[in-house]
Amino acid sequence: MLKDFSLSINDGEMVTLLGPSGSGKSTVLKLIAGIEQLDNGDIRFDGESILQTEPNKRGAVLMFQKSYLFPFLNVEENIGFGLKMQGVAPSVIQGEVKRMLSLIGLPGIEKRKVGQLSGGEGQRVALARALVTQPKLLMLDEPLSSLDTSVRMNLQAAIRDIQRELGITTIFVTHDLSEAMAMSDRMAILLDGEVTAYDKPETLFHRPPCVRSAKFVGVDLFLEGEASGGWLDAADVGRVRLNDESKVGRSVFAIRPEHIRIQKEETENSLAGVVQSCLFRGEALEVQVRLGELTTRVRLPMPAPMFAHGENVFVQLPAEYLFEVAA
Amino acid sequence: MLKDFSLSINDGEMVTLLGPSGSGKSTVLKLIAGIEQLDNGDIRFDGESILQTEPNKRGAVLMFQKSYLFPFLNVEENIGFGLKMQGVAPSVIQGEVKRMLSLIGLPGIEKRKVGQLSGGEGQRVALARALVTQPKLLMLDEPLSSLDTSVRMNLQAAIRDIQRELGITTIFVTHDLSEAMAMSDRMAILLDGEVTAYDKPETLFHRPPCVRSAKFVGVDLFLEGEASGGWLDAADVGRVRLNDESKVGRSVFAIRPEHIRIQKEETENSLAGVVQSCLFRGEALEVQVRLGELTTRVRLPMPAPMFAHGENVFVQLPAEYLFEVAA
Amino acid sequence: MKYVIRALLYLVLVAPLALFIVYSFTEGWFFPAPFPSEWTTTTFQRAMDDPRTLGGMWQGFVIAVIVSLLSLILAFPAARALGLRQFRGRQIAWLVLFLPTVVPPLAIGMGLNILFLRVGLAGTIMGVSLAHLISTLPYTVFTLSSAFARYDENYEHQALALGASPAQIFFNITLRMMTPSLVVATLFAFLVSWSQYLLTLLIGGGKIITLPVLLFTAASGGNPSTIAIKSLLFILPPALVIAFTARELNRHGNDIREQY
Amino acid sequence: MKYVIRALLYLVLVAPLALFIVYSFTEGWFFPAPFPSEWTTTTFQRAMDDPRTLGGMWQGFVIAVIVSLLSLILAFPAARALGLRQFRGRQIAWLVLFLPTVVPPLAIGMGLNILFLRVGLAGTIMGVSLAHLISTLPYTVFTLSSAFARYDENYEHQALALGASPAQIFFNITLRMMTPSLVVATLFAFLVSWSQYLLTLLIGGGKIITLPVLLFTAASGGNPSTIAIKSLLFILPPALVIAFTARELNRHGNDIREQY
Repeated sequence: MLKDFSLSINDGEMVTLLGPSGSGKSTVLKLIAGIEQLDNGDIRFDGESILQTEPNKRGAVLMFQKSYLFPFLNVEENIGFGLKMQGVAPSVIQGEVKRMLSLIGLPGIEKRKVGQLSGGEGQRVALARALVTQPKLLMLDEPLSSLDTSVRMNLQAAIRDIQRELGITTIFVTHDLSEAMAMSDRMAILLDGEVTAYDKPETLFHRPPCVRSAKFVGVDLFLEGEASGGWLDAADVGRVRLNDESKVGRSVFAIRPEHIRIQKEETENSLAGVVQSCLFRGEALEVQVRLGELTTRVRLPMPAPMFAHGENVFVQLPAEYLFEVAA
Repeated sequence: MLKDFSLSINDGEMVTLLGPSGSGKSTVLKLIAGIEQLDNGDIRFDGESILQTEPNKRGAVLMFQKSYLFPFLNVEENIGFGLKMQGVAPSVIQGEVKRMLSLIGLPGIEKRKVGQLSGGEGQRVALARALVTQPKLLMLDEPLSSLDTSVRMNLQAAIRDIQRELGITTIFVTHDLSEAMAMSDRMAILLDGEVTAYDKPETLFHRPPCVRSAKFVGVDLFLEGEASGGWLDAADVGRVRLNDESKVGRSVFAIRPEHIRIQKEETENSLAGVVQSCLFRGEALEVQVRLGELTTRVRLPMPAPMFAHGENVFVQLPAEYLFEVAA
Repeated sequence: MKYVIRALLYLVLVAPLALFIVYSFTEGWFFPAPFPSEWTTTTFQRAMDDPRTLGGMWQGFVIAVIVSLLSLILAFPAARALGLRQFRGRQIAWLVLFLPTVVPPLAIGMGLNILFLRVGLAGTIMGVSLAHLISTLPYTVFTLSSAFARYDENYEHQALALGASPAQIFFNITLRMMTPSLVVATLFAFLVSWSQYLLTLLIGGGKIITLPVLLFTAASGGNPSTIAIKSLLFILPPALVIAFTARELNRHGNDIREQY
Repeated sequence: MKYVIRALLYLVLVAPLALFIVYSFTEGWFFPAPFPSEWTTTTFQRAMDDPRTLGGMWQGFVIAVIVSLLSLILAFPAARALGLRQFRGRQIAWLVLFLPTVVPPLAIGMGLNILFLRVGLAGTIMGVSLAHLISTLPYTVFTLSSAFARYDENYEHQALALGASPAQIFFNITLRMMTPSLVVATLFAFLVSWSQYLLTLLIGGGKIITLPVLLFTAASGGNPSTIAIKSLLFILPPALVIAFTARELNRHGNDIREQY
């Protein structure tokens, strides 16, 4: 499943693995947790391989989309489970559980039954249960995917805060770009078992290094052609001015949909196109425009005029927003 | 489940039912399709009640999140199923299937097995199967929820185009605000079995009529207080200037998170607050600010400076963006 | 390792059959001798000439076919209700259904016999078939209802919305979707009926003689060759039926696997 | 309507029991008479005085307990593999497991008897118990494996990541999660063993006498009171066990419902 996977994470850092379903994100976590076995390769904590360490001694805890709280234990017993298994004294456990419950913002629910918790509360308790054992590594496998939007957004902020406060090294797995950007110090894009990009969210969002990564962060328009003297000869659509005058040779340039403009008249770097569809998206208007052989999405900030299907327009690509990507 | 539900849809219109899980959205569709029975109330097509019509004669087709293509039939047999059941001649069916396949943009896959289709293709074929019987009403129950983002966005545009082209009356059910806004002529917000708002997407997004609807379209800040002479005395946060000078008495005003500004110095309509968290969301920066007892989300367009946890700021609420909502 | 397990399994399946075959065509193979001293078909001939042997096979087959058909007809709606619907008394329904596998068939058989004597069903093929239903229904209902528990009614809802009538839905969708489980359920019903000894003896009252009844009589007699021949005749049809449906079972491997 | 069905079900369950009780304590109740002419405890007394009656119950009970324990121990790992894992030969494993319910116990019993005579297990409680396993294992494996098919291993993975050792996981998580199914499986094993007639007779060879064996002998005799008393003694323990676990079954109603 995983092909060419290599990732190093700094101490106390929060890293997101972002990828579509089936890209192998969860497999990475299961390999680290020891639930699945590595065929070849190595996993190291602080430079030392953990492959020979028994899974329950690795100090890497896992949290899933479902909370997997033990249904026959109450909240306190669930959170204290890890400590109890390690033989910690009940009085110490009690104190730790109390501390954890106030950390996750749910003080006083020690005796609550697991079935009485809402989805969001369940995930908070599961987080407390994971953190109470003071693991070296926290791994979160789409922990918010089954929650409603508002609960989800609150928990995103809460998890980020707790992670920063405890300074715990964390791997967060998600398929949601917005969630990944909000949750990470660094973000790795995982496509077909391969890390195609690994950098700060801001960098990956605005300057993805390759076409595949760019597509995944929402870039839609790629111009391929011969560059020379500050111009790109894109076979499909025509000549486009570039900011970088030194660039020479075959290359691919891209632009984010929210940096593209639509206008009625031809100007520099404007390409003739036909509107395919025009969808209202609240904060933005999303217009599909066909440019010769290509089709691109354009996001116009609201307020913006609606465009009719089949309308002839010019699509303007500001030179300062065009960036190069590896093919 | 449904409490006070009443909705009228014009001929050829596309209406979205938007609501969180468990709000009763799917129940509406099942009642119309005759899969579930109505306790009391009525369902009328063109003014005539269909409650006495047998479910298979109602001319209302349904499409689900899963394609439910019959696994023992190929693509052609699946699309032709409805016509075959009605006794249409095989040669006619063949022609209709061909026409439908080109309509959904997948010509020539007649003999393909259902298991060989991708998720998006499966939904397109399911759409063709529904449309081939020329139903009076097309009902789509979260048909895109299990698809990856890019496929999903393409299909949104495709469904909208096909619906406009055929002029078929359509009810679309979703929990996703962005999808609902893109897909509908009018949009009904369904909360706890009740329609809390029913209007054009642009109107509902910018001027939701009541607090519950406003919360669902992403509004986070509600100021409640006594209005008089163009000012609102909000108990929680202080005095705020209003555009509407005629408003008098107890009222609630709201503002969308992307219309709020954050600044360092106090100005008119600015409230002192403390930054709780600051998350990067790609096109925008999402800042949680505590204002006395209230907490609000602020969306700042990028590029924007990051704010530190605990930073003291002033939150500015431009008077022109404050709008009144029913409590 | 996998091959070893597989080989062992085949050995377990094939070895007794081979032993029965050897015993059937030999005479005087006693313990310390490593190989049978003499091969012969006379015992086999004698067994086949006995009209009770073929008659028993025929009666057992007829009964098993009747039982299979009745089981399917009765089990299908019951399994659908148990697998798909949530209703009060569902657990009681399961309990009643499973009672026959748990309460001794001996007690049931004696009770039924009294009843059937009154209504004139004792000693008839129909009576024995009805009694067999008690043992086969739990299997068929169980098999079909676990398939129905995974059955998605939305396929039927789709067909309904597309204009199919209830009858069209039943034949075009429901039966097609349930085919693999129906095959397995029929197999179970047939084999359980074919192997029934106690109920056949009690209800048949000596008038309905099937192979298991003959086999039990032979077992008391003690001639190993006779026992072996009757066992062979007894085991061959189930083995053939299993082999015949194995392809079907394998083809629908995934469905079956999900079912259990 | 629901109440009618419910009343009918109880009638079906209770009526035979009542009939057995009446027959047990009367003498000379023959067909046309609407009520028994005479109530007596002498037949009951006589049956209880017969040492074979109590001895049969005790032996049957001991065997059923041994069989239940062995069934659980053997079925648990097998059910886990069958319910949770996908492996080649899985269908063959199911087939072998289900063979005993399909291939006649008669044939199996005779084969086992020959084997057990050689190794000295014939006519012993252990021998009979091992033979009973053939009938109980399919039930216990089936019950447990359908629970395992719905079992989510991530509960164990959670415990593992939280630092629990494999043994701690087994006792604190696995067993706790499986409790309802283990109760049902034990119940099945106990009852199937308690009701076994054919294998007990074949392997016991007249030395191991359990109630079903006595009941069958009595059935040949024909005194309705004796039959009724033995039937009563035979049916009461299963009835009590079912009643005793009914509460448990009901409490875990949802788990059980999901299971089937």
